[in-house]
Parts: sequence; structure tokens; C-alpha cells
Amino acid sequence: MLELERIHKYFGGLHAVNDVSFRVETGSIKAVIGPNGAGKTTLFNLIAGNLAPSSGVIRFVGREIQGMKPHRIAALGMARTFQNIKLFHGMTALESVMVGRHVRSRAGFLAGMLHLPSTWREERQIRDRAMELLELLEIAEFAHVEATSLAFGQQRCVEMARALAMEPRLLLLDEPAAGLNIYETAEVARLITRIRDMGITVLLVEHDMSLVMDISDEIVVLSFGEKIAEDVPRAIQQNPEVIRIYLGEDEEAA
Amino acid sequence: MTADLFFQYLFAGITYGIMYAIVAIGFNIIYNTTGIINFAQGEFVMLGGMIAISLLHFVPLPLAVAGGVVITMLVGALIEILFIRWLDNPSVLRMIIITIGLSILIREAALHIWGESIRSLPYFYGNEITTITLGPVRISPQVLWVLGVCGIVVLLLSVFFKVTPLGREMRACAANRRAAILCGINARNMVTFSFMLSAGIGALAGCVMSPITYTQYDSGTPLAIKGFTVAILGGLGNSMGAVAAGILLGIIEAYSISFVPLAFQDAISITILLIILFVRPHGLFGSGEAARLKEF
Amino acid sequence: MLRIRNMEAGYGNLRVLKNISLHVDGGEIVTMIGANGAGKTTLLHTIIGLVRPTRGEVLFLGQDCRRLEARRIVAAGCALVPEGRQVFATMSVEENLILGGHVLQQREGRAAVLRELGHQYELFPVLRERRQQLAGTLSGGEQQMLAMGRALMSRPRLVMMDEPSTGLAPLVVRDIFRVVVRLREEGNTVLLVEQNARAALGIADRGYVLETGRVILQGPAGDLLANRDVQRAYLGREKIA
Amino acid sequence: MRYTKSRAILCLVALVIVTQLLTRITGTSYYLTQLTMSAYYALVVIGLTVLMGYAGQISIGHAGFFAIGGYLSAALTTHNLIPLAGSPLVQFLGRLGVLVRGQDIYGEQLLTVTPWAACLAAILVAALIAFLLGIPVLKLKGHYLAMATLGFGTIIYRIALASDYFGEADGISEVPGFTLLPGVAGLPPLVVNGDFDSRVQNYYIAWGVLIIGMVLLLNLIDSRVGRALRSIHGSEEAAEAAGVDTARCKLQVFVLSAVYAALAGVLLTHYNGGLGPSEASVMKSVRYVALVAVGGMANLWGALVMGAGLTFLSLRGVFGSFDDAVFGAILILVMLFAPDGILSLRLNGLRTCLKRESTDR
Repeated sequence: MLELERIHKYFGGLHAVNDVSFRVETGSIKAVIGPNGAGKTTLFNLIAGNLAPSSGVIRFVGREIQGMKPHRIAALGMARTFQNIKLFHGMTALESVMVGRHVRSRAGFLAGMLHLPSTWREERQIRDRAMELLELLEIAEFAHVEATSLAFGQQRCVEMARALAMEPRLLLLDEPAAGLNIYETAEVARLITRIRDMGITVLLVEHDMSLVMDISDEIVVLSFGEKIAEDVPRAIQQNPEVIRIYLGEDEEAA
Repeated sequence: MTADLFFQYLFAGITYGIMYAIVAIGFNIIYNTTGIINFAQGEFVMLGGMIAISLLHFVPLPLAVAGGVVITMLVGALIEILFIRWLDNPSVLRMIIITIGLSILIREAALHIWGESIRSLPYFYGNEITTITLGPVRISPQVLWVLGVCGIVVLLLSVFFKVTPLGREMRACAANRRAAILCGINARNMVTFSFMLSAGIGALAGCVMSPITYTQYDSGTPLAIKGFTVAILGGLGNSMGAVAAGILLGIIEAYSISFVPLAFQDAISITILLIILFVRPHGLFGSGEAARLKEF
Repeated sequence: MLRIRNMEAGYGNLRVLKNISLHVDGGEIVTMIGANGAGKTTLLHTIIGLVRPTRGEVLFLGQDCRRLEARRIVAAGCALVPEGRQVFATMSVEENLILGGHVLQQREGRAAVLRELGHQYELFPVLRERRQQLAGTLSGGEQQMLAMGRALMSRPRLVMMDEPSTGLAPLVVRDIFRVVVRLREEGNTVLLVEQNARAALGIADRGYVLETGRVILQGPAGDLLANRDVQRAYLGREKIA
Repeated sequence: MRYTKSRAILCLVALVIVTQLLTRITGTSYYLTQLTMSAYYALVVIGLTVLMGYAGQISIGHAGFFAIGGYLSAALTTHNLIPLAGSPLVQFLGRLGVLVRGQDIYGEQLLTVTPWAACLAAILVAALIAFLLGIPVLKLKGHYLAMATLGFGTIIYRIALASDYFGEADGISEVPGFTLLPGVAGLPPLVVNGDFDSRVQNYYIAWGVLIIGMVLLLNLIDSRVGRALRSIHGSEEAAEAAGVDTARCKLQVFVLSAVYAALAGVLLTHYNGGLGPSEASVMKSVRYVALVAVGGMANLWGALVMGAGLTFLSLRGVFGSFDDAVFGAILILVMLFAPDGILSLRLNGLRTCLKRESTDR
């Protein structure tokens, strides 16, 4: 599905991502973890096309996508959510999700202005599909409320629905549980598993370790821009190198 | 072009250029402490000139100029306190529109106070026909006044920012506002000071230029556009770059008269602005890296 | 010295801290550990007044801080060494330190600032060597020392440090932590926020563990160090197979 | 949604008709002149609203596009091509049937471009300039975008002011009427001009154009492309992530709003029989921005009502010599107190504005 090959990224003199390679298998949930400044967000931005890698190859559904514009990568079937939720100010929840249908619909500028019958039919399909997703995420009752005025957890759901509306093959989740309480986090965990069961591959960055350990099939650990481990959750928990970077070095040992 | 003409143009170019640089420095001071481009910057220059011209009826020239500068500074402080200080985290679009609105209000107020007539301060020394011979060129002593005063302003500013506690605190706010607050510095007052300072130097420039360029209620906007061009050209926030860029633009403009009709002269600087914005938005002298290490 | 009760805070709709209670007494090093995104930085920002708490109370030296501007809290004797150091990159080392002495100068005058400057140079000899250098050109460890020196210039009653070890080599981290210990010996009070739990607990008197905005554990540093749950807070619970 | 939209449009149509009837009954039909002009200015404002309010891209140069439309149309329909009649280009144009012969007031032979061709040419040129300008300009943000568009507007102003071809400070006058439809089957022809007896007709033409323009824009913002535009304003990054080609979308809407401005320029110029360089001035551009802001930024109906309403008051001279100051004050007050144009706040802001205006007088 997704394959990173020897990715490097420099910012000026800073080596933010250093020779990272890994694969995300179709139908799996993969997590990226690591301490502050480990380069997780940079990595996400490289995959989604917001940044171009300094060197290396990123392959998605068999195509090299490094340096491609985000909207073109999105059209190939990659959707993402953002760490600090990015909803569209002034749009209702339903409309926000309808934007997600953009890549799956065609009506152009003039068709939109003239409201041709074909446009009208397409519009109805978009609306119906968006509504279904809101129902799936149990926020249909807020369909006509401005999305940015919803409670935090509901905003996350709207963002997730928007991503799902794109019918992606790969879903990138940037800290889906940040700022949620224990119950909401459990809910998110359930949802992510369901998304995977719908046949969508998931790659996530997350700080809530219990969430990551519970749901991921595989985990990649980054530190100072380098991949230091890649394994199944149980092995990661036992990995001395991982424990060291998380708990820090022993004063005496150092 | 004769050598004589060449030098005449050169001096004219430098004179106008340093004027643009002063406006650009005004932009920079406010930009550095707030991240706002103050579209009313040109109006400060106009106000300084106009107020000094009016005061001249009552007091001698030096006092009139001082009065113009001080009153404009107060106007600058007032504007900041009334329209900017209490806004919580305003968006850039909002600030742009507010400062544009302010520039219109100041201009319209000037129109109602001083009318549409073109005014000017008298020459500080001699009159229109007095000239000083400097090697191959004859120049008006006012040009020397402009160069001298603006040069001193630039010098004093750099001393102010380097040496005085207030200047140091303003630089700290510019470098890292949050860290400045954590040092116990009143960042809001620094913003007010920055408005006063840039209003003050704008007004001073407006006074010394008045005998040469004249002052009219709407002379601010064209100056603001050129000042902005220079600020961008020199790298936003970089005042030494602004001086170099200002002189460069002034000279280009001066020589362009030989190639392009006078009426299109303004269009030249704007075209330069557009090209710079498209090609090198961080300025001629700045690199992307240096843009982050802001320097006065 | 510092007492927080049932505090809640966050940004906009996002509630980062929930029901936080903690206290720091004079002369001790207290550490706050927790993973990324647990709310540690938000906690410090709320104490210093950069973020307003939505509920609960924050008392510093018996004074209610909830409505005070950040610079007033600094003037009252609470200093923060911010995350990522945040030195004034375009200014010299000495200028950075003098700016840190802003509140001291207002309180006790210029002479006191110069005296304190000497004291910081003694604490961080490397800063004296580089006094005329631009802060932005210092190495990461030197910048961290400068940030600490700058905060200490105000002669604070309480020093709060936000992840001083981030991005530094282990040897440098050790130097930094040695200075923290020395601060306590000089009678200072320190609230140390760290991700590097083992190192932080190694020097602290007491510790709190923060997880997704809540204090989940607290106690003497030695106890926490031995606690299996601390490991859990970082690596998550094991799957119940 | 669609239902309320068509109902609102019907209300507007009714209001337009009632207003005309009222002016007739009360014998105040001289108001129609300013109402006609207001409709054209409102056309610029609603076009700019889609750009600024919905797509979130500021332009302080829209008077430039208005002027491109007006000036080109005026120049093409007034400049005599007889001296150039021999040139291959003019002969080619003649064969295309876009030239028309006439006589000027001294009885001299005139050969000019027909208004229809001039109008199309003017709009095409405006669209082309918007397209070429938009490619680099729309990459800019914030201050840079504002200054670049301001710079563009100023260049157009300077060119208008300094070009002999565009009449320098005097502008262009004696622009002929624009026959939209020839008279058929006993019906009179539909002409855009300032003749006294076609005042009612022109009032309806102007408002008709405005209403059609409005319907098209309302449809647009409710469509797939419209949602994409609004999403750009909300968060460009998220819009890109949702597959929206933001650069292309911004460019399209920039060109569209330029076309609206140019069309308004063409029609108003033919209606007034001429235009001067002040139509291209920065103050005009700022005024359009003010009208968009006071309309509530992302609110086409607000833009239409405020655009037509305040322009009408301004044209009637209600603000006297404070005309520009009023618009400056509106800008500041709206931005200080109701920057988001939230409905309730907007009404509050409006009340403040109105109070301010009445005290200004």
C-alpha cells in the first residue's frame, strides 16, 4: 500500500528525518510513535505531500508520490486528519463532510453556476453519502450545525467523516485521541478498528500509548529522526532501546 | 547623458531613496514588534509635514518641526491604543483592513483640516534657487538637510536599539514576544512605543522633505507603496537592507525618467514590487535563513 | 510556595488539563513527568499566566494568579525556562541575560542586575566566554544554559523548567541537571517538567505523573522511580491476552 | 435550501418592481439613475464577495478590473478607425462584422467597434489579465497579497491617467449606447444608455443583470466548487488534503470576480456615456472591500444589500464631503467589532455604523 524508502529531510542544517524506511501493508493498522521532536509530524507531512523529502522514495498504490501536490495524492486515495483539527470555518458539519466528496465528484465551475440537472443529481448523491457517514459516526443530529462550534470530540468525528467521505485506501490519523477523555479515546479505538475492517488501511501517529498498543498491528518508533524499532506492540514494549528513550538514561549508567 | 546630468540624477535618486528608506524603516519597526504592516505609514509622513507647516504660523521653524514630530507621535500612540492594543490575536486580513481604514480616515481628516491645496515648509537654508557646488554637481542645500537628517535618524535608531534599555526591550519583543513576556517585559507597551517611534521618524522625514516634494493631504499613499516596496526589497524587518534598497529604488526611478514618461514613474516602483513579490518575497538582501534571524 | 487546586485549562474547545491539584514547597525540586501531549507545557503556561484556567485556583506565595498578567507573575518571583529554550536569537548572550534581569532592575536597580550577571557567569562559565556572541549561534546545550541563566536573572522564588533535556546529548543533560541540583543547594525551588523520567526522578524530591491531562500518580521521587506504573504511563498497558 | 433561495430571489425581483412603481407614483423617478448605477457597483461587490468572503483572498485592486472593462469598451467604441481603415487588421475586423459606421456631432465619418464586440473584448482582456496576474499573485498571502493587488490597481490607475489613448485625466466621454437586443416584432430595442426616456428600461436592465449574476453566484457557492472555495478559506491545508486543487480554485474565482467587475465597468460606462480615471483609483477598490466587509464578508445577500444601498446613498450625496471617510469608518468599525460578520454582531456593527454616519453628518 505505502512504502517509504530511505527518506531524508533536512531543514537548513537540521536533519529532521534520517534514512527512514518502512512499509504499511494493505488492511493493517500501523502506528508511529516517538518522543517530542522525533520527526513524526514531519514524516506525516512528507507522506501527505505537504513537504517534499530531501531524498528518498515514497510509493503509494504503486506510484512514486514524493514531491506531488497534496491534492493529487488525495485524489490517489490518501486521506488524513490533523493533530489540531482543521475544520472549515463557516461551514456546517454536513457541508464539511461533503467537501470530502470532492475527489469523488466532477461538477465544474460553470456547471455549478448554472445548476444543470446532472449537477443536481450528483449533488444529491454527495449529500446522501455525507449524511450516511455522519450517521455512521453518530453525529447526524449535528448535520446542520456549524462544525467549528461543536464539542471537541464531535469535531474530531466530523474530521474523520470528511476523510472517510473520500473513500480513501489509506487513512493517515495525526493524534486522533489528543485532548479526548478515556471514554472518548476508547470510542476512537473502536472506530479505528472498524475503519480497518471496512478495508481501509490506517497509519497513525499517537501519544496515547495504551491506544497505540491496543489497536495497532505494527509500530514504528522514531527518535531524533531515525527509525530505532519496528515491530508488533508486545515486542516494542519489551524493547530495551525503546524503554531507554522513553524513560531516559540512568544517571549512573550514563 | 552628460556627466553633469548623471550626477544630478544620482543625487536626486539618493535623496528620494533615503526618504523611501525612512518610510520603510517605519514599516519595519511596527512589523518587527507586531507582525503588522501598517498601511497608514505614509499618512504619518504627510501628517508630520502638514502639522509643521501649520505650526510655522506661530513658532519658528525648528519648533514647528519638533511640534510636527511630537504631535504625530501622539497620533501614532493614540491609533495603537484605540484600534490595535485591545484586539485579541487579530487575523492578518483584519489588521490590513483596519490600517487601510485608518489611512483613509487620516487622509480625509487632513482634507477637511488643510484642504486640497499643496503646501510646503520653507527651505531650511536659503531658498529654491540657492545651490551648493559639490565637485561636478550643483545641489540644493535642502538635499543635504534630507541626507543629513535621515542619516542621523538611521544612526540614532541603531544606537537606540543597541544601547538603551527601551530599545533592547523592543528588540527582545521583536525577537521572541513570548520570551520577552516571560522576562517580565510589558510587550503591549512596546507595541505602543513602536507605533510612536515609526510615526515620529515618518513625521520627521515628512518635514525635511516637504520643501522639495511638497505636502498634500493625499501624498501618503504613494509614499506608503514605495516604502513598502523598499521594505520588501530590503527584506522585511531589515532596516539596513531598507536603506540600501531605498537608495537603489530612488536611483532607478531617477534614471528611469530618461526612458519612460514621467507619468509612469510610479508604475516602475510598483512593477518592481510585483516582480520582487513573485520572485524573491524575502527581499534582495535577505536569504530565507536571515529572514528568521531578524535584525534591526 | 505554589498551590494548585482542581484546576482545568485548555485552548478553545480543547480541554488539556482536567482537575489538576498539586503543590510545590520552598526548597524542593518537584518534577512533573508524562508523555508527549499529556499537558505538561500547558500546565506551566497556566501557572505563569500565558493560559487562563477555566476552573479551580492557582496560588503563588498565597497570591491568586488566575487574573494576573504573565509579566506580573514573573515580577512576583515565578520564572519559566520555556520549552525549546526561546532565547533572543538575534541578541548577544549578555543582552539576553540583562533582559532576564528586567524585573530585578525594576525592583532593586541596575547594580543588582550587574551583581546577578556575575553570579550567572559563575554558574555557567561557558556563558561568560561567549558573552558577546549572538544567542542564535550557540549550541543547543549552551542555549539551554542561557535560557536558564536568563530566567534566574530575575532572582525568582520558583524556577519552572519545561523539558530542559529535549534534543540534548546525554552528557549535556547531565551538566544541566547538575545545575538544577546546585540551584536547590542555593535555596531555590524548582518545578521541573520532563519527558526524561529517569533522569528527572533521579534528582527530584517528589514527582507527579501526568497522563492525558490528569495527575495519575504522585509521591516521593524514589518511590515513583521504582513504580511499574510509571513505565505504564509511557509505554501503555500490556494487552490482556 | 433551494426553496428559500428562490423565494429570496423572488422577493428581490418584487422589491425591484415595487421600487420602480413607487418612484413613478411619488414622482421621484430621478432616483432611478442612482439606483441603476448602484446595481452595477453592487455587481462588482458580489463578485468580490465570492473572492474575499468565500475563498478568503483579499483584493485591493478590483477597481482595476472595473476600469479595464470600462476603458476598453469605451475606447473601442469611441476611437475612430477611419484613419486606419486601410490596415489589414481593421479590414479583417470589418469582415468579421464587428465594426460600425456612424457620424460624430460634427458630421464627420466614424468607424468604431460595435459595443457587443467591444464588451466581449473588454471582458476577455480583463479575464486574461486576471488569469495571468492570478497565477503568481494568488500564491501570496496576507500583507503580500494585499500589497500586490493594491499595486496592480495603482498601475491600472496610472496607465489610465497617463495614456493619451484613454484620455488622461479627462477620461473618455461620448461613449455610445450599448444595444443589447435590437427591436423585434414591434418591441423597442434594449439599449444601455443614459437617455432620459430609457431610464426605466435601464433600471430594469441593470437590476436584471445584477439578479442573474446573483443567482449564478448563489448557485456556485452551493455547489461542489463553491464548497471547495469555502474550504480554502477555512483551512487551505485541510482543503488540499481533501483533494481540492486550491491553486486552480483560487485562480478560477479570481478570474470570475474580475469578469464581474469588468462587466459592471462596461455596462456602467455605456450607461453613463463615459468614465474617468477615478473609477480605477485605490479609493474605489478600498470602497468595494468596505462594502464586502459591511455586508458580512461571506454573505452574498449582505453584499448585495449593502453594495447597492450604501452606493445609492453615496451617489445621492448623502454623505457629502465625508463620502470617503464614511467608507473608511465603516471598514474600521466592521473589522473592530464584527470581523466574522456573525449575524447578530453584524446587525450590531451596522447599527454602530449608521449611528456613526448620522453623527458624521
